[in-house]
Amino acid sequence: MDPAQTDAIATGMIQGGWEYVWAAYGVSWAVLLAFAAIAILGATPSRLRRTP
Amino acid sequence: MSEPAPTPAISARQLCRRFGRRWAYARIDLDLMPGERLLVVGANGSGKTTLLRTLATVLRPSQGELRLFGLDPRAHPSRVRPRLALLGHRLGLYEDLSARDNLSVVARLASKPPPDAAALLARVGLDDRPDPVRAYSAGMRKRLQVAALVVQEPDLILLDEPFSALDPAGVDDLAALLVGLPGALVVASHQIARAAEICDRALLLDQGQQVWAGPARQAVSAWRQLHPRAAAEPLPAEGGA
Amino acid sequence: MKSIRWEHFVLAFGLVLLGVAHAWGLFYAPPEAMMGDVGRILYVHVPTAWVGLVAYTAAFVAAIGALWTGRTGWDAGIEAFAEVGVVYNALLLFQGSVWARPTWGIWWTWDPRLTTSAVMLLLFVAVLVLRRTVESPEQRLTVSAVATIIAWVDVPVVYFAVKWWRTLHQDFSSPETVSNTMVSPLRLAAFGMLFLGIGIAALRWRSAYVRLADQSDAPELPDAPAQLHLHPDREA
Amino acid sequence: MTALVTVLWKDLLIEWRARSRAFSLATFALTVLLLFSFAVGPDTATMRAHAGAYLWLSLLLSSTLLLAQSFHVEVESNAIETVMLAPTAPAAVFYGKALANTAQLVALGLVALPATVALYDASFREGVGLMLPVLALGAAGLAAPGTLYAALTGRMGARQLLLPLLLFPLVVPCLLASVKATTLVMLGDPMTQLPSWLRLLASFDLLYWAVCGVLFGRVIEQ
Repeated sequence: MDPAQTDAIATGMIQGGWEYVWAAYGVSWAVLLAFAAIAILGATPSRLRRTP
Repeated sequence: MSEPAPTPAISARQLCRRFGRRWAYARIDLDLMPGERLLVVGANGSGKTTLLRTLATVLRPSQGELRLFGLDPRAHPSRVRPRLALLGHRLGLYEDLSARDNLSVVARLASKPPPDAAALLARVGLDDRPDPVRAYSAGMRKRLQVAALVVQEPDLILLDEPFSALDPAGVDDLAALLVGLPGALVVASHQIARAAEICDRALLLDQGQQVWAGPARQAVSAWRQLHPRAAAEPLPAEGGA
Repeated sequence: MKSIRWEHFVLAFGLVLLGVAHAWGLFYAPPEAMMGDVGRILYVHVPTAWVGLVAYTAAFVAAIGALWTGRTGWDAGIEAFAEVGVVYNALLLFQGSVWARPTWGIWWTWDPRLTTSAVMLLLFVAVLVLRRTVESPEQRLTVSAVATIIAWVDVPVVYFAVKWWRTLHQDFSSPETVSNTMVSPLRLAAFGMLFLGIGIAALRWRSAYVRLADQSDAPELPDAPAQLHLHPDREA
Repeated sequence: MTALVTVLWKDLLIEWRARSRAFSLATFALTVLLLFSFAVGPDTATMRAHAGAYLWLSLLLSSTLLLAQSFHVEVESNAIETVMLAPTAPAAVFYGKALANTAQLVALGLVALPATVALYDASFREGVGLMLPVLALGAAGLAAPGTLYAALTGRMGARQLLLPLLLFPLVVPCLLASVKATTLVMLGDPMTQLPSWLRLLASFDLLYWAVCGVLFGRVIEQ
């Protein structure tokens, strides 16, 4: 075990947990990209044409 | 009409109202002096009700200028509204209260003295009963509405189909009662001949616009000319509503 | 009709900024002192919270403008900003839950911020539902503006009420302590999220505006009709 | 001011004339209270500890019926139009109706309170008299936004669904403070926390009685 990691355990730092990080980032990016896509597709020139 | 240049009760210039993208009525010019009685005639959906509701300040006009008693009703609602009363299609009163209770609610809301309910109800042909008006028939409701109108002592009376649902005797009673009331009057009615008897002037609406204005006694002719098909048939008035 | 608008650039710029900030936060920034690598959720969580609140506040401003002027532009603003706020808010709750699990050992806790964001989400979802329910354009404007104002005013009240409620119980250590090495990627991510939000909101505003104006713009007045002339013999 | 009193008097008169409805409402509140004891019971200690929560949830659920009804009487035959055309400021109509609703909610609370005592073995360590300000402040907190939202949803088709959807998240702070205050009155308040909860309730009331009074005019104008 390298000294830095022993240090980390001694100070009570939480180890690992990358799966939570990936879940948070993955879902956030997916939702934001989907939302952006919906926004873009909902405002294409043909959608923005006013019905006379 | 002897007073010098009285303020008109209604003065409307190019009045228009729309719901969404549909014009309910448009370009209405209208002047009504105190004591004058105007008949508004038009087919179903011609904008009569919307026009009356605008004149009653229930609805805002979408365009145009409206002055009631010389005032902008939007700017001075508390000075305009006490002086007018609307008899609409719907009761406008509380279903859970008796006729007498309703009249005293109306009087208190209008800051008028408590009415002699028994006499007033007798005048419109209703019994002074303690049961709620929920059980009333359409004709009894109309009579109660008229009583509520009298309680408010308005200077401008707006009547939307006052004769519908009334029996012939009720129509006669109401007409007699209306003639006796002071104040300006606007009546929208399909019973043209009957309503014309109590009015001075008339205007004819077609699809929200005025197509004719003249003396009330010519209203029937104007209606027949606009709707020639109706000429062969009995007038809606005779058909009864 | 041009197909590329300024909103597209703002949106793309926001995405690039956010991508850079997140790459920085995930791969170059040091792990957080207490929470280790899990602490990296901060770079997506905190900007989401900030921009979500900004969007709600913008919806509130639009609501005041809508009530004041009655104009469709403000009305569309309520819809666009409330939508952005709701999406960010939902993400916020998800990220918070995912973060709470490894740090506090639970998915959910009645922490003031967590609780407030849940209530906030319900409040603004109700506004959007209300908008779908009302048919008449004028009524929809009034009703959703009023609901938006009330909802926005409620947010701080909920926060303080829950905070007060919680102080009588144990409190969790807050992930608020941000060290210097984290500030730069966090700030960058916040700006990226903000630009992304602005771009999306502007596009949503455009489509909402067109749809609402279609329903509520004044159509041409009909032509004045010909007046009737009664035949003298027809007179009564 | 006269207009406010007139509206208040009129609303209470209607409820008095239609008191069979008030009776069903009270029965509903009691039924909800009873249901909680089935859902949570039969542990007496737990139920006693949470008696305040059950009381307020029962009041909250009943309040949506009461509030919707208070505006239904206005719109069912368009009486609201007569009220609007009377020379009454919309604010007077709002405060009159909100006061009437507060009074009815307090009355409902006074009916539910003995039932809470009976069902959950609740006692009032701080004195039952303190329940009155708690009930009044809590009821006022439900009534102000409730009256506004009842007016707002009153003409809509899905009002039974929309009113709670809008109202419930909004009154979270009010519910929280009312339950806390009630629980303190019931179980004792050794650390004198009650005044701060009452203050929170009072601030909530003040805020929403002011904001809703301003917005009400816009909601009922067409």
